Amino acid sequence: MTQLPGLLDTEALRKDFPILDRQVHDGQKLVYLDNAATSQKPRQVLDALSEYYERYNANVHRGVHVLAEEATALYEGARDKVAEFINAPSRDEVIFTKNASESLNLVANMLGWADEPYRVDSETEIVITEMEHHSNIVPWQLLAQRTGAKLKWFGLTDDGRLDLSNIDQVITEKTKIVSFVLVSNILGTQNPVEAIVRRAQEVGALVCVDASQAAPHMPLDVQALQADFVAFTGHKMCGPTGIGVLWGRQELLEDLPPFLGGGEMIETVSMHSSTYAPAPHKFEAGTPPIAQAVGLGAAIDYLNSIGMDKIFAHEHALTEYAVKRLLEVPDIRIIGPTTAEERGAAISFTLGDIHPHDVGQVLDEQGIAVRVGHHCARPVCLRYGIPATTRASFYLYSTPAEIDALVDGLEHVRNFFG
Amino acid sequence: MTQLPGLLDTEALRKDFPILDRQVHDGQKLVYLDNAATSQKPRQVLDALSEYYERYNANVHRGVHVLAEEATALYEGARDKVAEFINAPSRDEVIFTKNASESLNLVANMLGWADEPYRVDSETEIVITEMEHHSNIVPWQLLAQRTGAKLKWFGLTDDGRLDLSNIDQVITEKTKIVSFVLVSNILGTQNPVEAIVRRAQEVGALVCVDASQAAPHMPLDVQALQADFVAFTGHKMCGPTGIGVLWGRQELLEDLPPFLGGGEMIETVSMHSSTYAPAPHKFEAGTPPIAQAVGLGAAIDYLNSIGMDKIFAHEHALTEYAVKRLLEVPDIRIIGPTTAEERGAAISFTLGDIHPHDVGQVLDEQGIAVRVGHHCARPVCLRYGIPATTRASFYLYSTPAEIDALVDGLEHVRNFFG
Amino acid sequence: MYQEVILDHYKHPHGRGLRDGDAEVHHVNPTCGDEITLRVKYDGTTIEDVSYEGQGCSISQASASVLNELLVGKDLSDARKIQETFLELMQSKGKLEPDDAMEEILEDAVAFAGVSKYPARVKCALLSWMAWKDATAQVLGGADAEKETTA
Amino acid sequence: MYQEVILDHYKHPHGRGLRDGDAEVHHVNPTCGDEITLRVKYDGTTIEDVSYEGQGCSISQASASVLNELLVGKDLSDARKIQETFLELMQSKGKLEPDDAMEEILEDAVAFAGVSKYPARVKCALLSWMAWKDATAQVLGGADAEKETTA
Ligand SMILES: Cc1ncc(COP(=O)(O)O)c(C=O)c1O
Ligand SMILES: Cc1ncc(COP(=O)(O)O)c(C=O)c1O
Repeated sequence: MTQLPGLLDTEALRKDFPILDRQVHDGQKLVYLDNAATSQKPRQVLDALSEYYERYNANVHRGVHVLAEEATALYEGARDKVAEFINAPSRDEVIFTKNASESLNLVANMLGWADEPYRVDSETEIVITEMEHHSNIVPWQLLAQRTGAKLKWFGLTDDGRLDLSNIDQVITEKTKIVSFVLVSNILGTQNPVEAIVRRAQEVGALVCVDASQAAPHMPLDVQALQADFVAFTGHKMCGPTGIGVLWGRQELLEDLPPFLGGGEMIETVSMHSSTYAPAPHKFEAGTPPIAQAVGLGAAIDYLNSIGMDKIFAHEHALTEYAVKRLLEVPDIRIIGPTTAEERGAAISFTLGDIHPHDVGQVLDEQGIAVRVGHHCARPVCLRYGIPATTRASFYLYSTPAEIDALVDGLEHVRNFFG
Repeated sequence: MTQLPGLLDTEALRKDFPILDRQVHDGQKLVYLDNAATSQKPRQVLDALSEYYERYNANVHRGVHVLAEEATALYEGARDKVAEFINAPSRDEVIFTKNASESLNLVANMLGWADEPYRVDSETEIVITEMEHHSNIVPWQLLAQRTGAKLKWFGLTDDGRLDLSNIDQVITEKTKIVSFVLVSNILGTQNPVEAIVRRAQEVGALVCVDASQAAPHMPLDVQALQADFVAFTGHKMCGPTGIGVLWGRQELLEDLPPFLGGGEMIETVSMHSSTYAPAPHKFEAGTPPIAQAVGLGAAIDYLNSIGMDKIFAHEHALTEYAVKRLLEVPDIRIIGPTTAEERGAAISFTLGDIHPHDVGQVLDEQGIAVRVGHHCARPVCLRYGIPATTRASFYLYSTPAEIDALVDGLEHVRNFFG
Repeated sequence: MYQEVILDHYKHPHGRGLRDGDAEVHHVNPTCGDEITLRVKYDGTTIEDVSYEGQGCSISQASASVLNELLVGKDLSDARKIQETFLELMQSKGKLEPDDAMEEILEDAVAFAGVSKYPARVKCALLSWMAWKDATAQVLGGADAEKETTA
Repeated sequence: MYQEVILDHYKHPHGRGLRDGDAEVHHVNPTCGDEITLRVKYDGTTIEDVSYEGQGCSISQASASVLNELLVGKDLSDARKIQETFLELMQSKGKLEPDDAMEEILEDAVAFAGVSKYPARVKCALLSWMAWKDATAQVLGGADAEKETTA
């Protein structure tokens, strides 16, 4: 078996993930390399979910009975865990949403309805990049359409990095918000936050970071990032589906208007007018994803018990190995950085002129789960003149043996269609 | 033991709900009468959740690997179950949201951004009622503020019913949307849909029904309702937290603009513009609450296995018994209808001048979980000149013995503060 | 949580009713609707009277009664000390076992220790104290002048 | 799902390339980016040629090749029958076992039966057929005139 420095003890870890034992297609061992789409969940998270429903389930806040108090303590306890995980200055800066997409839409909508100095309107500009996930493109397109603001973006270099050469023309005095991805889900690229934040601060623009592919894989420190908003999603970091996070700076959350209206987010309601609770509740309308927050808290405990720096080192070693092995496959073209530096553990590629659908399907027949398509980042495919890619992506339980299986699988694909 | 006609076999049913065996405060048996806030979950639902995560978990749509296809089939299968449960003409009319509040905000936002003839603007009027949950008030207040539309509402009669005497003045040619609750979560009142729909249709207004307190408790037929939108929430009907439903008529969903933008809801994206997928996907941005939809599907299977008409009969019998028994308690005042006719199984009351917080707390010490406060319907408290109420609410596993325990508990409260 | 002392104050409140004062405030606990109108009257830095009227649960009513009993006649600096100690106790989430020193400062108010275990009720217990702090700031200004909210 | 027949058509496509035609359509499968440009040429109601060019997976490519092989030279009514039968097969979710009658109609196209089990791939297999139907409607109008979408 391949030994790489910095790997986790995956043999032990994999026992925590029941699904990894699954066999598919009559006896093929599952090789799950679709972690950028969603991660698998450890027993510890599933147990936390079951325990919540079997012992504590109640609606949160304002209840005076035991279950309501326990459920509230668990839900708010999950908020504490998230705050600590991202080094938030205050727990009140952590807003629970349903997924990263809602988090990003929340930012866009707050700015659309905000008063000055935050208000996005026809005199102002919004900046994104060409490597964004659709969830960080469409909300801004909608905002631009609805307010008349101008949408601008950074292009990409041939080797899959942001082209910041024209940063002073892209981010200008008119820019109100710069929203970009920390680690790309299609290219794997890790972006240089500092340069962008510095320029944004120069012109007084807010910065929103889409950390959906970062939070699961590396230490995340919102204070070090110096961003104003950071969004991520629970299901990619060992947590349940149905839960996302938006972190925002307290002053902003105080100043900005609410988005969804309803129970929980109010201070006092009359038929004529309402006032709103302080953040984070102001942005959490209706019964929140209680069990899912508890599950995310358990996921964070799990990740912490391993250590985010160790997880990062593990994936970095795997990525280095994977890039090397993949480049041995004839006709392969990696879309994105071809080294493991400043990149995450999602690797997209094309294989000659074999269509990614066919690559994915034949890999699947061997039990290897990868994702094929435009990965909700179609502008990247357009940029590189390809219809789609095949993407393999790793997580803390991934192994060099699975990368070997992928490479063997690709050989089989080539022979099959050769 | 009290025997009432029409009761379910709760002894058998309660075995499905692990939490109902819980003891609180050192040995008090839990008497859970807070079902209008959230319901408990049967084993069958928890098993479906675990099974999903342990065997099928993957991101849905567009995957060509086994897990992705199975997860997609399960998620879309849940949509089929919901469609059948509410007798929707088409499965494509069922949108998954995170809760009823999001569903209602979705309707309000669609209409705010819509083209004619749906557009809500400063020339138009929105109609709600004084008994709405905050989640069906605040979204409309926000819409009215942001568009300049006028918000109007139906008042309440002294016995807790809608006052429709001025219906022709409230709903006028200017009305674009009438949104109201089918069964009130605070008063218990079941509202006369037909009269309102008839008038709305006369003036060409759309109708949105908040069925959050109806879907869990009685057969729901969106075609019979003749509404245009129907919203409800999973956690009140034996399903998980983190999932809600919006049903909408197909032509409307085709014509109306999207709300949240992101992955899943698009057809094709370029940096310059995007087109949207057909409904329901157009309204489901980002990774949906996959496991929660599967859980809601299991909840629906569970409810169907009992029968919604039987559940309704059970709760009706309990409500009749509860109203009778509660009215025996000195100084009690039921806020809402004092008979079981045209009402659901949530009963609000005040007890002399003992504050509901104290009522709830002393009941809790006896293991009896009720909700106290304004129940996210503060205008109702204002209307009846009370600061808050105590609310007991029943579900399919509630028993006459639990109602007896409540009545005994209230006696104890009276003595305690007497 | 319902200590005898609390029930006593609830059933037989001290100094209830609105009397003459130097400042009046109205505080509301929006989550449960508890309300209090409170007036303070100072003679220099001596608290001459704290009068109040309101509606709410036994905890918020009893707490206002205890406040009246403890603070009237005290000098502001002593009163502040009591208020801060009470705040500390209420925010202790049931983890603070009042010692003799604390009992000496808080007198009847130590009976609220049990309430601190119930997050939903802590605000009820603090309502009148926050109102007093606010009203005092209006009369005497100073470090207390920042607006306090009980929300 | 990758039957020999399918791979054969993929590697050695029939009638690929764009030739003269009476109408041209361009269809895209937005979920995977498969594209086809297709032209039809009619002699009365006889299909004289179906020419095409596109990019996509083996399934969509092979399906276009099979379409060309099956439809060229046929009368429109026969072609419609084939198209409808193919559609039925593809929408069967793997539950339809092609019988002799179906095999006679579909010839090589029965090889796609296995594809119908894979919802993500059904649209690939139908892409060229929907394009053909659309192009035919443009030339001949009639019942096919409603715009078909392959989305
Ligand atoms: C009548 C009514 N409408 C709407 C809601 C909101 O549901 P949710 O909190 O799940 O969004 C509730 C429940 O709290 C309700 O009772
Ligand atoms: C970079 C990035 N941003 C945003 C998202 C959206 O996350 P979600 O689908 O959970 O809303 C994803 C995942 O799909 C992603 O990879």
